Amino acid sequence: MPEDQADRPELRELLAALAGRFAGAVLASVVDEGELSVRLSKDALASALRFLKEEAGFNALEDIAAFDNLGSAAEGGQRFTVVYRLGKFPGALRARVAVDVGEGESLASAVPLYRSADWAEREAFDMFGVRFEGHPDLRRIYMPDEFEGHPLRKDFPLAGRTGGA
Amino acid sequence: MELREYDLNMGPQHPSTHGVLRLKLAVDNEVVLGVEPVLGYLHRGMEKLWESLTYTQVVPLTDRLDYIAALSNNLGYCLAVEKLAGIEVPKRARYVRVVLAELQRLASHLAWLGFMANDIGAMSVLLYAFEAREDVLDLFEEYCGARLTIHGIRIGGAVRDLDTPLVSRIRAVLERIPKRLEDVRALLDENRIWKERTVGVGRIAAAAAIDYGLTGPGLRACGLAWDMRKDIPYSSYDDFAFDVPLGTNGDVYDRYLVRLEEICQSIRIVGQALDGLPGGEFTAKVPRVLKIAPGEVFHTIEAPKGVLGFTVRSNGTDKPERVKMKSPSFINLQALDHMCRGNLFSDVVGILGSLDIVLGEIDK
Amino acid sequence: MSDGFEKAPFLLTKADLFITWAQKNSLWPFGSGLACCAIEMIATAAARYDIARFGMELFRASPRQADLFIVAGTVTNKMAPVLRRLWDQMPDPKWAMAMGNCAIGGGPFPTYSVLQGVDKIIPVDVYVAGCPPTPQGLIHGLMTLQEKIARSHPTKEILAPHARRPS
Amino acid sequence: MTPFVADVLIPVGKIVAVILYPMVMVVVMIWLERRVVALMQLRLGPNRVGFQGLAQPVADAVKLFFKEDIRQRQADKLLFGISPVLVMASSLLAFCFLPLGEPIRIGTYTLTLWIAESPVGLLIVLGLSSISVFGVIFGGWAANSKYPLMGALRSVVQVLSYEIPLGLTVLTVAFAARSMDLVEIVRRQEASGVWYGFLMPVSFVVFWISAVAETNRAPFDLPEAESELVAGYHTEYSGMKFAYFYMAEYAHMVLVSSLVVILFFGGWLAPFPSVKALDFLDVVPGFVWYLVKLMFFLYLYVWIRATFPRYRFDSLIRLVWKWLIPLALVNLLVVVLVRYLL
Repeated sequence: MPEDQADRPELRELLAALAGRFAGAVLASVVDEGELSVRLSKDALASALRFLKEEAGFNALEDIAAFDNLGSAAEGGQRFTVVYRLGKFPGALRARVAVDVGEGESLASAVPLYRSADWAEREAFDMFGVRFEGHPDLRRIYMPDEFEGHPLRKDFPLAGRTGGA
Repeated sequence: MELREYDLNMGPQHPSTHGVLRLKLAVDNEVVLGVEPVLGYLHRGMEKLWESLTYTQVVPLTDRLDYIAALSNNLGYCLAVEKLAGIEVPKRARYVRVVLAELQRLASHLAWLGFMANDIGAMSVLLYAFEAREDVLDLFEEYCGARLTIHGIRIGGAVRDLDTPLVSRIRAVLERIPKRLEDVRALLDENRIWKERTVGVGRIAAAAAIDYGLTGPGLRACGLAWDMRKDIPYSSYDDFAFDVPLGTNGDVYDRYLVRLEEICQSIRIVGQALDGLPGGEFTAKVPRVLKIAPGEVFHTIEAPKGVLGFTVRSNGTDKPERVKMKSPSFINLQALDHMCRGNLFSDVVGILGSLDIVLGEIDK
Repeated sequence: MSDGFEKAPFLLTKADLFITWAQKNSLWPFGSGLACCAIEMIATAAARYDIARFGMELFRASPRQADLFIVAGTVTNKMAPVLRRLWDQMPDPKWAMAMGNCAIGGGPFPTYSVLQGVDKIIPVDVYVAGCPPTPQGLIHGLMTLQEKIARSHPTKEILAPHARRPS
Repeated sequence: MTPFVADVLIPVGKIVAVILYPMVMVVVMIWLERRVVALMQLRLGPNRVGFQGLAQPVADAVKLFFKEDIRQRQADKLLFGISPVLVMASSLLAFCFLPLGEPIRIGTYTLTLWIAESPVGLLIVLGLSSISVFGVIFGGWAANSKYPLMGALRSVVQVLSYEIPLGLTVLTVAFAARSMDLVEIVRRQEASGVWYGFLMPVSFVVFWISAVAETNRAPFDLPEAESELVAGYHTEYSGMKFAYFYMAEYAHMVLVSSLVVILFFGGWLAPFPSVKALDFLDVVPGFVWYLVKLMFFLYLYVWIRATFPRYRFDSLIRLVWKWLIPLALVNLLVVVLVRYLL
């Protein structure tokens, strides 16, 4: 893994611009190993994503990974962390946007910005119960519709509540 | 009596949905108005299972994700864990991994060729492609005893060294495959019926492809040269000279040509890797019980289906706290609805074949 | 099973032999694969291992025309009712084969969404172990199924349909 | 030759022969297709059952005979039952009009190698072969589920639109031979010394393409495209009803191939009738030549199936309306002009 991404300075001033624009919302940000990683508060998510897409040129949303912080050292004290992995093509730059969200709260959906967020958000909802406002069709994607509970939460038993029939 | 469209169900059991995918089609007299894939019929709860296994126990399960390209999943996961744990993989191990990964791409593209041709009606091509693929599977069987769920790449390196008889047999197979490919290309490339079924069908523009998150041959068929092996090289891919085949208008025919060209490039890479095989260890020393300090990593590789990414978060114990897989087929399948609109019902089969999806990877 | 021959009248045993010979040699598998084992099933039907020699290469896409249901892959809870419906749509006499550890007993997936063994929903005749079983293993399973069919007594079922196997 | 033998035994014998002949041809055709397609695809094909797999079709038929015959509740009982019979009967009936060889003279009685010889034999055979379309429509409709219905609709449009070029090309042969009687056509080819296939190659090619499409085979097998419509119009059929559809398809293939042989390649004539030096070929009975040519065309069917991908529905229809029908019309015009100007 080549460590010295030549474009690090570009990420640095991008970071400065981001910190400037969303002063209050950026909780922590660092550039390491050629990846800009930012931790945002919940309500700044939509505008930050719009900024990253339109101005910073991150035109591809590669992945949305949700984490359940139950039991582990919850950084923001919230139950879930949702991480957006953005990619820039051409130039192959990477950005990681992490957002903490509580049990019942919901996030702004990224579908108006990136079409590829559609199913990723449905999967996060199905597996963790994180709701996304503005999602065109937020339903379960893997489990049958009448399934109750969210499997990937830490408190959900591996073999399932009905004993994995 | 007013004409109304009716919805057709290409159910979880259908000869050409490549496994248990269900497509809800809104069809108006064979013209497709909309496609809504229904997933979950092969959801085995992989990510939940991974949280209760140690890092090394997870590797054989990654074989069962994209079961047509098992070695690529192993490579993706092992690279992510090695980056997280800071394990340095020796140069020979990286070369052995490149040889295995590119042979796996060969086998995966040949399986795709067989399935897609069979869906569009040319059933003999399925047999020719599978016969060529059997040669590659024999290599894997000789390498580590398994044909499909190979589990040949482990954390730190590979399971066995490439000894000279195996290397000579690999070279022999690499000579035979282009000849078989000639038969298939002679049968299909300029075939009027084949071109009628594929040219201009399932077209997607470059900008829409990026917006849908399309990766792999599907994206390269639109003319965008995004290949992880070139853009963010891993496992010493930058030591090898190969070019990235590109299409022009992103339809089924271009995806077909791009993948066939990728087969030739993979053969080139394996040849170069075997020529430059350095000496030294084929695997790094990895402690039996691997404990990794808390941290998180996201690492992507160029799997045959597209960009395969693994997010691994560790919590200091020997079990990962969370392993999230970014599956290329899962993202590529979202573009199916966009590609199928306006085409005929029998094109849905061809477009689905050209997307080269595997249900194990979609449903996890 | 051989005791059945003494009691059955001579004509029926000869009819049995002929009918089972026909059923044994023209087993049309049902073309539905679930997961990794399906790829090995197709490889078995492909050129090198070629079950066409036994007359089994006609993978019927519709359950109505299939005799043998090879459950090749992991049966999830969401897929189980569909599988059961496909099994019911198949005309008698029909046989089922659990191919691979997932179909036999859940395989490496003791999770919330996997049915731990397909014999919980359909009666299985032959279990083929392996993950996935090699084509040679599958052909061995098919041959054992052929022997099982050769020993069965279809005339008894035709003459006394109420004595049907509990499906 | 007592009248009893002449009036009873021989006709009964001929009727049994005409029923057995297509059945044997179907069995041979099933075996031939599975073996030849397999050998073209680097595999062996059935060779375990009986000698080199010859008993394979018998095993299939017996197994299908003992299968349970499922008829769903929502199916239309009458049509569901009738359609396989319609498809099968129309094919078998047409075999009565096909002349298989030169009439054999036994003492005073001449044994004609066909059941019926009628001045409009050609018309009857074409009419019968299009009756099987009804079977397909009723079958697809009666099953009352989406895929068979789509298969049936596709089959209707395909068969009807391919009947037009078929009819036109058959007209050219009728003009050339000045009669619709199949026996007369063969005799006329023998008299003129050249087979119509070489005299009018265009009409042979158009006839052959529409014949392949008529029997829903090879690149035109859309109505039963496994990869799209599960199993096309006979998705809901099982057991013996499905066996009827399965055998009727082959019987229809044999029927249409024998039509090609009779109309364009001189039925039971030895090859090169006009070349005097090859007269020694006549020692071989006509029936054998007829079978050899028939086998060639059946082999061609299988060959096409193994190589070509499947047409899409609209390109299939465009092919017939934009290419085959105009070509057939022009060809008919040319033949008529040549016929009457010479």
